[in-house]
Amino acid sequence: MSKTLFGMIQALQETISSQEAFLTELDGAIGDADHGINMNRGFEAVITKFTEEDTDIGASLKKLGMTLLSTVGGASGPLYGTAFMRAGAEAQGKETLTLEEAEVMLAAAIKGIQDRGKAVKGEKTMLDAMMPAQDALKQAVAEGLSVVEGLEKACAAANEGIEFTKTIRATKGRASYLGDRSIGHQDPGATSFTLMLETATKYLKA
Amino acid sequence: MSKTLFGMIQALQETISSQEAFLTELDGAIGDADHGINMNRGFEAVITKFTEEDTDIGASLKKLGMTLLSTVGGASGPLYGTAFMRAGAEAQGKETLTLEEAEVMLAAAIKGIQDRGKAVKGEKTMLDAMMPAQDALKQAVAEGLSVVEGLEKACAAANEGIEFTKTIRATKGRASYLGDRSIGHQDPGATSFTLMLETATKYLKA
Amino acid sequence: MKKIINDPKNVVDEMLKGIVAAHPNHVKRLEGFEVLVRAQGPTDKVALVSGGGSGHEPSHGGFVGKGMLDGAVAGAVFTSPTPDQVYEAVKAVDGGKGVLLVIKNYTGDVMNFEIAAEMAEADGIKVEKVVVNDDVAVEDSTWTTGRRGIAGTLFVHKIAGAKAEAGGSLDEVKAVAEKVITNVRSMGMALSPCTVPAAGKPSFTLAENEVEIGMGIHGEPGTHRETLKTANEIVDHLLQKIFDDISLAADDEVAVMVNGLGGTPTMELYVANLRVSEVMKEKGIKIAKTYVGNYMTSLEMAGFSISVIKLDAELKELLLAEANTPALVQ
Amino acid sequence: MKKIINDPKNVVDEMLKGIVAAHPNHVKRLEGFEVLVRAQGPTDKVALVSGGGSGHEPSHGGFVGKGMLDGAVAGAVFTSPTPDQVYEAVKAVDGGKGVLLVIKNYTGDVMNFEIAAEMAEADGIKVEKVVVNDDVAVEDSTWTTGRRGIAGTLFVHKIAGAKAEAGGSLDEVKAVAEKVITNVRSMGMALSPCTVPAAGKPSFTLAENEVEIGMGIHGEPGTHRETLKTANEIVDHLLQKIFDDISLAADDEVAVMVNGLGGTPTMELYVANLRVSEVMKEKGIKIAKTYVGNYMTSLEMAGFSISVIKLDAELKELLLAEANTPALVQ
Ligand SMILES: Nc1ncnc2c1ncn2[C@@H]1O[C@H](COP(=O)(O)OP(=O)(O)O)[C@@H](O)[C@H]1O
Ligand SMILES: Nc1ncnc2c1ncn2[C@@H]1O[C@H](COP(=O)(O)OP(=O)(O)O)[C@@H](O)[C@H]1O
Ligand SMILES: [Mg+2]
Ligand SMILES: [Mg+2]
Ligand SMILES: [Mg+2]
Ligand SMILES: [Mg+2]
Repeated sequence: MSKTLFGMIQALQETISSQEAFLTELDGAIGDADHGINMNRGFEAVITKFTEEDTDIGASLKKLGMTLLSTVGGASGPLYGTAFMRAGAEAQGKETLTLEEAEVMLAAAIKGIQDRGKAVKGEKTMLDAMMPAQDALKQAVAEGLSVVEGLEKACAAANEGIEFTKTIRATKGRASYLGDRSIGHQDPGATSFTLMLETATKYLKA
Repeated sequence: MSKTLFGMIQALQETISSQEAFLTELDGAIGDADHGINMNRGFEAVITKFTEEDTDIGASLKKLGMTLLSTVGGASGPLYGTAFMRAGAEAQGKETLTLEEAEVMLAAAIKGIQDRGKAVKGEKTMLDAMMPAQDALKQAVAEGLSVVEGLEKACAAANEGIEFTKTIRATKGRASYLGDRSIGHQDPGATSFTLMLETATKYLKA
Repeated sequence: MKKIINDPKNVVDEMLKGIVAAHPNHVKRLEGFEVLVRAQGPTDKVALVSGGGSGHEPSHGGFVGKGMLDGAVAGAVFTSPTPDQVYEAVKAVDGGKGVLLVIKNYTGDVMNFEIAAEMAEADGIKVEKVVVNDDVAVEDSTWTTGRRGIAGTLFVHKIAGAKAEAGGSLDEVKAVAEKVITNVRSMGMALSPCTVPAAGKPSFTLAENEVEIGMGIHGEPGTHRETLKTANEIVDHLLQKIFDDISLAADDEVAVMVNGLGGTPTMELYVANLRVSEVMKEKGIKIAKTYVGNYMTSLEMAGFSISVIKLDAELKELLLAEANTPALVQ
Repeated sequence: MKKIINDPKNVVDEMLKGIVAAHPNHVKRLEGFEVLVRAQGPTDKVALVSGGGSGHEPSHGGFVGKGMLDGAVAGAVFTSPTPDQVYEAVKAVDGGKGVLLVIKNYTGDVMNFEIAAEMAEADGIKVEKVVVNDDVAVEDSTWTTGRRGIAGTLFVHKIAGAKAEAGGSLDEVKAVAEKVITNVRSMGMALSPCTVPAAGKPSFTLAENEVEIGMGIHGEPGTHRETLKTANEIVDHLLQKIFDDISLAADDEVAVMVNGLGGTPTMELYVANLRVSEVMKEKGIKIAKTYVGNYMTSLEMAGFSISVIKLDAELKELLLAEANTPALVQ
């Protein structure tokens, strides 16, 4: 099987679709029970906009981000939308990526999410998976690991990030209204990010 | 224990109170689940209006009927209200009753209910217990039975009337809207009448 | 039973006080009675009195005010009020031109209101009655009590109320009320039962996915149960029963009420209303006015009813006339 | 899940069509968008746009019309609308005097509306925003997202809408909206959860006799659970939290909203309102206006919220001004 950007986007869509109920359930515990529904609505729209012709990573991620922005809604729509658009801006014209480039893109995505959502690490949001993942990528680059090796480290870090979100109180997003009652539950956004990262990694590795 | 009209009214009130839930449940199956509540509200008001001084059966039953009329509401309020008032009219100034007089009173009560509610026998209403009871009283009078013996026959007939109501379709009252679905359920009004008749009989017998 | 109440015994009294507290410009309590009348006292027009068991709020107290009712009598929950209460309402609102009683067709309501009418007539008050029987769920037969009165009653309040406001005589107001009754049909369905506060438990139970078709507004069972269908299928069924009963042809004009039973989200009522409007359009029937909301409820029951009234010029004008009550301003 | 719907995917679209079908004189659909605007097109006054996730009906589409909103944007159920939808609404209603966005304080709503504002400003449209945060259930802290916006938002629509109708400039309309936000507080409680159609099951569960205090309007859990108390105890608790947060003294004047969450019988809302009025009376606080009903719902959730707004002469006059919308006529 030859790996393509379209193939990866299909894989992402399949993951979101198969995890829709799970993500929604997580959001039900500390939010409004729609995160999976939101993300799935977004990726159902995304998949209709891509074909094998889409090979420019930069242009494609921008299109993906714009589509999420105009179909997801809620908090995750503008956040993931901005994240993909910012990441895309770092990959204009590219058809393949080095691990270093991937790290720069994730950093840009995180910056975009912080510009919009004003959250920092430790507020029980998607950032708590994304930032550790970015740190892991940075270290992997320094250690000279391969793309897949580096992404696997990032996945591990993101999963630790999910575990970390269980131990803290939400102070941003809808879950923040729960106060201490949010403790013990993992963050839906951190989970959807990690699922996407794992899907991308598995797709590249297969 | 000396038997008094007040004692009998107390006994009736206790029966209605203890059977409130049962009568309401019967009404829930084919009506609007309030017959017990209605009757209990009525007898709670009745009991506050009587003392041992009330010995005139005619005047007392009129007062009882008026009280039911102004506190019960629904279908049973005007029907039982009219029934007790008409029965009272047949017992003006009396402090004791013969079986024959009791039969005349029940006949008057039935007439009152038919004047108001326009029902006949076999429409699955209180009349289906009252009319057989009256027939039994009439026969008991003819046979020269005692008051208690006669009332016991009437109770048996009323109970058969209840059984009969299970076999028929309601064509009057709220249960008539159910059509065939009312078959199999006993009529709440026939049941409350029979409970009152049994209470009166037991009170006199004790 | 989960309810925002204090004591089931006080629920009607407290509810009436709560209505007066919210709408002191519209209504006041008839001291000592379960009766709401217009805040400014009796008018010099024909007066309208309606009522019935409680639990149907905003019916009937919510429709006391300019262009609709003059008095509303509240019985215990789902239990028609007693004659003395109705009698007091009639006495309080009569301004000399007589009083029309708007009664929903239930044995209890009819009997209690009739006794009240007899009492008021004995006092020399002119009283007329109309009995609303809009529910097509149950077969009409001279051998039975006839049909129930449900949400279509609102059209009687609105149209006869406007006629009275316009100076109609008691006979004229009664005649237009009868015309409404001849031309209005309703039918409902429930997704869930309701619980009478004093009873403490639901008056029937439905399985997950089961619905009750053609039930009344007092928690009584309906004509049958079935599996939950789509909104469009449900609306089509209810409308078909209505069309089977009243002839409506292209270019006829109607008004529609999509009435929530108390526990139905407004969202669902509007989804249902879309289908009603589509069906009317297909048939070429014009809709002059649509009401969507909780008008004649059954406590917290989930479900809805559809009412359709066939309009002529007179009915339409009176329907569109001004109303200023707690629950309907137009 | 028992709902009167066709397909969860179409519920918002069908609901919007159902609103337009019911109220064609008030509202029309912005073709191709989940947006309702006034039927007669843009006005030459400052325009107001609000919106949010669906499931809060009659909010927000039900409040489009004279004296309130000019446009309402409907997101998916409980999900704030996307920026492009809000942007289209802004463009459609702007009559040259600018547009005020009334946003409820949720991360998603704020971000999506902000992006839309940026897009509209790039087109040269004057846009201002206010963020409503009336829910006192949750502590306000600069470290968090701050408080939620709930039913008190209606007072912003009503009062800022009246100011715009009276010819106020964008700055003036924004200023009075801010004044409302400074002076309005709300808090709610739920007896039962609700079910997002696409999710198919309730977003939380409560034991028989257990209630959720201080929950939001999207099926989110609240501050805590407790055993169901009496209506008076519940009202006292909610009001106390409000009084703890906004100073109200004897002779102050307020308006009150007792808002049903969708599944609450009107009867219970009025029982609750009685207690609200009693507590206000005890404190010598005057109630200028009371709203009781379903204004900002959470699908079929049972429960209610209380909103209190402290009035000055300006707020009172604007609150009592005319409104003519599908869900509020006064
Ligand atoms: N300010 C923020 N910064 C970063 N992520 C956030 C922020 N607010 C919310 N999130 C993320 O969004 C997720 C919720 O998304 P979603 O449920 O789709 O939107 P909503 O909360 O509007 O219903 C949370 O789990 C969290 O990860
Ligand atoms: N027309 C009638 N004639 C005689 N009895 C009737 C008639 N209609 C109803 N009933 C009796 O009234 C009973 C119901 O009373 P109740 O539940 O208190 O009133 P409602 O039906 O108004 O709720 C029925 O069980 C039946 O026995
Ligand atoms: Mg969410
Ligand atoms: Mg009954
Ligand atoms: Mg009853
Ligand atoms: Mg959401």
